[in-house]
Amino acid sequence: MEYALILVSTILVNNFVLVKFLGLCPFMGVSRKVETATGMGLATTFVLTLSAVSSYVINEYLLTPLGLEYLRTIAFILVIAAVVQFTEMVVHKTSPLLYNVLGIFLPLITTNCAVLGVALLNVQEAHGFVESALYGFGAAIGFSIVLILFSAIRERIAAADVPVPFRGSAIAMITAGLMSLAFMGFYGLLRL
Amino acid sequence: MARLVVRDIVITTMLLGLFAAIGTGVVAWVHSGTEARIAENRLAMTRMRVTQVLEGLDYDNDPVTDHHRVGDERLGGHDLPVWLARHEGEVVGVALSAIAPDGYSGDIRLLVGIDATGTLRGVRVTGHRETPGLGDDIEVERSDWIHTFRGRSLVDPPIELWRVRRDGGVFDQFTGATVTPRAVVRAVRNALLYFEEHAEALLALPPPEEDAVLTIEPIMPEIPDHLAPTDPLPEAGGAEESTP
Amino acid sequence: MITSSYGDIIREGLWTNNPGLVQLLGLCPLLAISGTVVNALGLGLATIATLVISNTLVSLLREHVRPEIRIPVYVLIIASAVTAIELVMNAWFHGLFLVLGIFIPLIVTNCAIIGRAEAFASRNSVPRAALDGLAMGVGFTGVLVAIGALREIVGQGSLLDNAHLLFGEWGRGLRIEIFPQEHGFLLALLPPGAFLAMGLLIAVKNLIDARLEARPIPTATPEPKPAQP
Amino acid sequence: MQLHRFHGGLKLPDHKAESTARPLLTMGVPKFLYVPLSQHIGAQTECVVQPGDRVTKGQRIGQAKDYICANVHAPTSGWIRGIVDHPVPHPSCLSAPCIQIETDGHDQWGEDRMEPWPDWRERDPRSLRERVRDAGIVGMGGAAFPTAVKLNPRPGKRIHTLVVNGAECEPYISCDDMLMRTHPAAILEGARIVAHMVGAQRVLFAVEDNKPEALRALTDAVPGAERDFIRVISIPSLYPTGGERQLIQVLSGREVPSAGLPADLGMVCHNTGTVKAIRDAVLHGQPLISRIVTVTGPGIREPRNIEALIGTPFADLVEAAGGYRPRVDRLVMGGPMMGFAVGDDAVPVIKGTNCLLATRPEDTPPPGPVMPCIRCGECTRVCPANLLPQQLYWFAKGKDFDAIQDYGLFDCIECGCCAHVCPSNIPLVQYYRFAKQEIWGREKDRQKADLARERFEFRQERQDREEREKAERLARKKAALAKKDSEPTDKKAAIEDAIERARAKKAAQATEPPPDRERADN
Amino acid sequence: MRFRTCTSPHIVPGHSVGRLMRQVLYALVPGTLAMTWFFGWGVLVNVVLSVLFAVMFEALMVALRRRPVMATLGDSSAVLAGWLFALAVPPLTPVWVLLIGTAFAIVVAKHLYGGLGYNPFNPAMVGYVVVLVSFPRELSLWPSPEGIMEASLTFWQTLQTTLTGRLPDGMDWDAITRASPLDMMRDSLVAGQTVTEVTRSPIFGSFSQTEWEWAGNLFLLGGIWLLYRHVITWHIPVSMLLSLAIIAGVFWVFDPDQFASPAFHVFSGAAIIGAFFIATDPVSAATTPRGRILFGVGIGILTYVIRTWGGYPDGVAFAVLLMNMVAPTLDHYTRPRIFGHSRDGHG
Amino acid sequence: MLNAILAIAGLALAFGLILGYSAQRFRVEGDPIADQINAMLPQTQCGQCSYAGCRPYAEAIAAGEADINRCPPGGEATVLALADLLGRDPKPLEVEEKEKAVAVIDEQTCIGCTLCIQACPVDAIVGAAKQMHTVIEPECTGCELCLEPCPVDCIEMVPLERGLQDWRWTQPDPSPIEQPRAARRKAAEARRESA
Ligand SMILES: Cc1cc2nc3c(=O)[nH]c(=O)nc-3n(C[C@H](O)[C@H](O)[C@H](O)COP(=O)(O)O)c2cc1C
Ligand SMILES: Cc1cc2nc3c(=O)[nH]c(=O)nc-3n(C[C@H](O)[C@H](O)[C@H](O)COP(=O)(O)O)c2cc1C
Ligand SMILES: Cc1cc2nc3c(=O)[nH]c(=O)nc-3n(C[C@H](O)[C@H](O)[C@H](O)COP(=O)(O)O)c2cc1C
Ligand SMILES: Cc1cc2nc3c(=O)[nH]c(=O)nc-3n(C[C@H](O)[C@H](O)[C@H](O)CO)c2cc1C
Ligand code: SF4
Ligand code: SF4
Ligand code: SF4
Ligand code: SF4
Ligand code: FES
Repeated sequence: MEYALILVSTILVNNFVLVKFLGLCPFMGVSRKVETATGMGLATTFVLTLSAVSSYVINEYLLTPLGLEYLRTIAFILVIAAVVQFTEMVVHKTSPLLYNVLGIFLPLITTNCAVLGVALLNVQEAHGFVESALYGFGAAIGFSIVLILFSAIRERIAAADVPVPFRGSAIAMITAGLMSLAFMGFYGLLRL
Repeated sequence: MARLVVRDIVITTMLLGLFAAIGTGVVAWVHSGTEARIAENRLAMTRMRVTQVLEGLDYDNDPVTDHHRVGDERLGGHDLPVWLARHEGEVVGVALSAIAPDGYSGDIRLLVGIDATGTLRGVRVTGHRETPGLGDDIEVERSDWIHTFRGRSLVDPPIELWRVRRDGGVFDQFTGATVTPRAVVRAVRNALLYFEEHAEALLALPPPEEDAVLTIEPIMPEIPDHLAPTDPLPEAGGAEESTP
Repeated sequence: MITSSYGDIIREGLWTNNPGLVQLLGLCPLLAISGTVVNALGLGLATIATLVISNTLVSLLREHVRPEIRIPVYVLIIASAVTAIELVMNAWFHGLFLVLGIFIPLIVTNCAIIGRAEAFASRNSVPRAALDGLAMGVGFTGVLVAIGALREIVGQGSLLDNAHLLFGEWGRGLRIEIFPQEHGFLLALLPPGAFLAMGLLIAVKNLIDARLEARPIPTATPEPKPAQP
Repeated sequence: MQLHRFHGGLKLPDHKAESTARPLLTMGVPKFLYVPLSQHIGAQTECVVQPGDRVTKGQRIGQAKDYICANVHAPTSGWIRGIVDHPVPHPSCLSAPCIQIETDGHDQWGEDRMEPWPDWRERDPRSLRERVRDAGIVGMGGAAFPTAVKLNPRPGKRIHTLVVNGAECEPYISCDDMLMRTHPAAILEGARIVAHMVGAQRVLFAVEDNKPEALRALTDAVPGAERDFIRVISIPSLYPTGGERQLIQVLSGREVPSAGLPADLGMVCHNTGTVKAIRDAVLHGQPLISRIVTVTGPGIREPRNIEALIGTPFADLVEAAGGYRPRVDRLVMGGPMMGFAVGDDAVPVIKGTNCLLATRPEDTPPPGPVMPCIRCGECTRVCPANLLPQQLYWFAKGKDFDAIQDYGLFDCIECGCCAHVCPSNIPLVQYYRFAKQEIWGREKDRQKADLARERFEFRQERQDREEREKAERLARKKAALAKKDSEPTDKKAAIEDAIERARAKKAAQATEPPPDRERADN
Repeated sequence: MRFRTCTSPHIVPGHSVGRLMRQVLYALVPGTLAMTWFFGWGVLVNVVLSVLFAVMFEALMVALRRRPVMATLGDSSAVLAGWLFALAVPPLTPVWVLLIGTAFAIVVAKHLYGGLGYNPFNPAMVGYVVVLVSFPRELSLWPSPEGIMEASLTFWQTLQTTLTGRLPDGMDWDAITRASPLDMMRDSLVAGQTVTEVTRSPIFGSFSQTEWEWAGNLFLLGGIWLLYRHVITWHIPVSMLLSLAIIAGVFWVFDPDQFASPAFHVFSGAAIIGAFFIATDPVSAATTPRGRILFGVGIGILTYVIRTWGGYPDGVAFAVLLMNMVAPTLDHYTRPRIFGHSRDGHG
Repeated sequence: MLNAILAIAGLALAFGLILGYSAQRFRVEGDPIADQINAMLPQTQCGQCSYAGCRPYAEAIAAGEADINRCPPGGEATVLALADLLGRDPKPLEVEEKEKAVAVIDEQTCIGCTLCIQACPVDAIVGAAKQMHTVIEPECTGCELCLEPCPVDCIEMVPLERGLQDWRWTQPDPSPIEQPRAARRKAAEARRESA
């Protein structure tokens, strides 16, 4: 039950993108096409879960025992960068098909705040191993869902008669704002 | 498969290691220079809050280092921190953490300052999820409502008037929002009742051992929790302690 | 890459290729920390410092980094700088540190920073890189503060609220009240308000650009960069 | 027989009584005929007569030079006056090459008239198909697709059912109705011939239930012994039930695969007019030189059906139908749903002309202003192809041609149902036509670009090679002619190089000094 | 003789967007009158002012974009958006709240996207949600139905209240307002009461007996008329109400003390008007038949979830916006099987 | 402090090892993006994009140095396709789209200098020195590169003829309420003229 709550909370109530403001750059940048958005979502889900778990391990078995909490940021980002780069190289070599689908997004993920954010929030909320993994996974699913929905809306807006100054990123921002407004409906859900 | 050039691998590895060592070195050096101040800052924030709810009380200890954990139905939770203010070793006031479970959208966390006579010295909301713009008038930053508790006790007003006006009590509700104030009033009343019941035990709590330093990891506000949270006070259970 | 003049670098950072409005990078802090001017300014300053430091260092080291560890090294440099800044803020601007919260460590992943390291600093000389960092940082902070001001005024009717967090006790006097807080338009402070304010700002920039372009004097506009590094 | 239904469709007021009230009229021979060389889907025919030639009725004047193409014959006897650019019935209002025939009024057949084959049952399908091809028969149901092609067996596909399409679902049109009422036996004979040709064991003759006379005439004409072989079926009137794919679904409940043909289901579908034309060609050796045209609409004084020669100007037909009413401003070839407005009534009747519809402004008031699509979904409800017309429109407007194909643009049969129900009055079908042609055009451009790239790369390679060769040659030359000191200028060198290359290619050319610049400057 | 050329089809069916919208307006009349009857003049004042503002903003935006103003206003969609917005907010809402709400509805949600037909979100609901989250105090003051109200306002008093945001002297908000049934249900359940206890309150009645339910019934009537006139299709209203009833039924059977009955959910708050008038907004809803069913089901479920566990008493507006967000994706994945294509979508 | 340095440096060493190894183990060559872009360009090889042909322009786009809206022969369609491929915002073309045309050599004037042959990037001109030249129409891409070198200006660009077979439906006008007033007036005038 508690695990289910973590998922519901990260996907809907505290959606990373629309409520917590994490991972916005890829959210705006890779949402012009549903297909690309789906690829980005998949890639992020993979990396996010993996890095949530690895940073948990690093934190629990390296930093905390040594009393080096203040080095968390450095250690985590190092983990993330390495995971991302490694994944990219492996995918690139082993499956050109998968690389075509996911590969081009991988470098963007290092700089996705959500990834580091999840690692840091896991520590802050004192999540255990499973919780950390679920938190990362839920965050990534929440990210992917809104990314895909957003890209479908943007595809539609692309043919709309938007006033000139608002064409492009401005109307995309407004749309994200209205999506975030809709997500206000989940405010107060799960009285945690 | 490409032929592996071991030299390249070693160089890569060493380079990365070198950068890491230098970077960490610099950070560690900065850390050593700021460590003490940061620790002090943490205490100061907590101290400020406790001081606020014990306003006007004359004490000579540092309540931040003088804390215990208590739990009770009436306080709405277990393992809640309580800070003690002492004058010449005698407890003259306590800052109790309390939780109102029946807010409009979940728990409302309070810090209730009560002096030894059972009179309220101050109340602050330290965490809630009430509707912005409606229920959040209980925050001291948004309205003065919370100050109406100052100086009150279980006899002022009498216990049956410890309700909001709509329910026949003396405390104001907000137009359009009764639930939130109702919950807060009830929680404060319960905290007073708890204090009355446990006054002896609370007032007799021993001072901390010499080296018991309280280091509370400040909770990093996750995000501007809709309205940027300005309250750094640790939530019950969320605090980390190194006290034995 | 063609080396651009110092003037160009400044113009790019502040306007034509502004990280916030044009490149759409660093959006998370831009939207999360723009509830008030003071928060915005605080984070902006930290970001400027990080950008200048990281750009300078990356430019210094650009010859010695191999491609396979390029990103980890940049990230390390940035992370070290950010952690140092974080510690300093924690020590001397504790109140602000608490308000900015997780977004200080998250400067590390501010796409604008690594983006500049990749796109500019790793290909340019140290003074250029440093200037670029400064210009980008100031451009970023400008947008941050603009959104902050907009949201603060509309949302709570004040400007420079909580200035003491940044400027010390004397800062309390800086607060300007435009109308009482309870008349504020709450939406501006809520997450949707951040997005809407940003959208509005981009539209205003587009409008200004269109006006500038419509003017008869033809100004050579530099090549816009792709939105993602 | 169990009937099925297709998705969507529209119930439209049929307006057929106006034109069926008067009997069929056979028009006389007009003074001039304009026979377009391209009356069908596919390549243009090649003109095989010269201006001044005399032609006899049924003489081949246009020769098919491609597989998907149809011969053109002289509708009557007379003289060729020219191969002229004349307005043709086409939505573009453009002119196209037409054979202008001045008729002599004798309507005289020539010796080359095809031999009648009353014994068609003895002939093999192959020669019958040849006959259909020679006769220049194209589909008369609207698409004007060369019928011989459709009759060709496809490897691995056995035809078991011939569907004769007498639905005539569009409002106003009644030429098939008239044909069925007046020539039921001929049509049935045609159906037998076609069934023989394709080897079908069954003929389904589908007629909409709003044509009771035609139904009765046909039913009566089917001999009792043949009732199992030829079945006349009354189908509910619902536009566009006459569409080939829709009709097959109504009759069999099966859908013709998107990229496939009815033959994939063992069926073939022909229009009543086509079937009759085949019969005329086989039994009488008469090529397709005339057809029945419905001249109707609120803008016509005496709406009726007229049998007219191919090439007769529309104006003459209207004349024969009592002329225009005042204020007529729109003349449509085809029905109101799928037809197109022509710009001029000088255009001639072609093989695919089934109807002329004239309207006045008050009959077709300009629709309200075009509004943006409000996604009401009405179009989806009526689309017989089960498409999402609003999405197609959206993509056509945004020129997202990948998406529009993904959403099935090429399954659209351009029936116009969607545009008819659209509350926003969007000319939806026009968007689809535009998108289809744009996609074809782009495909063409892309092929051209690929060709250009090949040629460009080839040329670069060649230049590199020549560069190398030249360098070598130059080195050799220099060594040999070291004494020569005058350095040629760049330009001269370039020209010399060119010449050199030209020489390399055509060894026969002699070395010449560069062309005289002076003369060029004048 | 020469002729005008134009494209097929060549018969004119005689319908228009304006007519469509006006039919929806007619269908709203009975329900609106009923609400006026039960809740006082405030309802009518709201409608008139909001429509006025909405039309004004529409004209302003169109003029700013140098487009034909009259032709655009002729489609009546701004009137409809204003009207629906007015029905969503409580009577006696101050005029500036109406102004801000309609501004967001028309300017931000509609015209920044290009006006009629392009908005991905339901304008009226965007306007309502904006004012709901920004001015929760004003938006939670529902006057008690006339029957149990302690004092009632005349037309002029109503107008004055709306324009100034203050009640006439001697009146008190606490006296004339009262939580709506949904509010009441929510508050009381939070306070630990059971459903049966709550429903004993005077504003609760059994099926079709209270004022709230009467208003709902008349909107239902209008909705059925729209169905009959083919202005809307059955997919969205039916699937929304059915899914709301089913999910409510499941929880209700599970624990009737903690969860209100399906009838309560269907007939209170904005469920009926939402199902027939708001969720059916063609522009922002899904457009494929299957997509529409899923769209309705989504709204039904989300409405229940937000009502039961969320921070706002009525979830319809949020549910509609949330599903608006999903609609393009739904459309993408629920394309009907094209004629002649096999099941997996390709021929 | 030593702890800190050792811990992080150790981490970094580990990752460095992994990355250094995998960089070699998993090396891939080639830049498929440039190829994809090149496939979308019209291959007119006209250089109007300011690059020396389509391929260099494709490479410049792939490297992020050039914008996607600089190929006039490709027109709007190419810009849209590129925007799609690269996930960028489509932009209006820098120069106006030209009508498709082919070069025609005035055979009377031609002096047979062969200069145009050398200029033609796709070998669409045939002829020999001192003889008149002709353009192979289906192969001409309309790049206009042959115009300039001709010493007697005998080459002319002739718009491609549009017969019945090439006739295409145009995109319908947008709704009048979607057009600014000025555009509406212009459209109305055009209609009046054509009537
Ligand atoms: C959107 C919305 C949010 C609300 N938030 C709160 C809240 O946070 N606290 C509260 O006490 N009442 C809140 N209410 C009001 C309650 O639903 C309820 O109506 C009110 O508390 C009853 O008080 P009253 O009797 O003074 O009207 C809210 C109402 C709405 C419509
Ligand atoms: C481009 C094209 C190619 C066709 N090829 C064939 C074919 O190879 N064999 C065949 O039997 N019919 C072929 N047809 C004919 C169609 O099956 C169909 O009978 C004809 O298009 C008329 O159908 P309609 O009036 O319903 O549109 C072709 C039609 C078109 C337009
Ligand atoms: C929308 C639509 C409606 C049609 N209606 C008829 C019709 O009523 N009668 C008819 O014979 N053909 C109709 N056709 C043409 C048929 O699809 C098909 O092409 C024809 O029956 C094939 O016979 P043909 O090749 O002999 O013309 C229609 C086509 C379409 C696309
Ligand atoms: C059946 C129907 C329902 C509608 N519902 C709404 C609605 O809920 N909100 C709204 O703003 N407009 C509504 N409209 C009007 C119109 O579609 C709306 O203003 C567009 O969203 C504006 O582009 C409705 C129209 C129809 C035909
Ligand atoms: S009928 Fe017209 S307005 Fe309705 S969805 Fe189809 S195209 Fe759009
Ligand atoms: S014209 Fe095409 S899209 Fe429209 S209803 Fe007919 S088949 Fe469907
Ligand atoms: S402008 Fe276009 S066609 Fe011409 S060379 Fe450049 S890419 Fe090729
Ligand atoms: S003939 Fe001229 S215009 Fe045509 S491709 Fe060759 S050089 Fe270009
Ligand atoms: S700042 Fe770019 S993803 Fe957060």
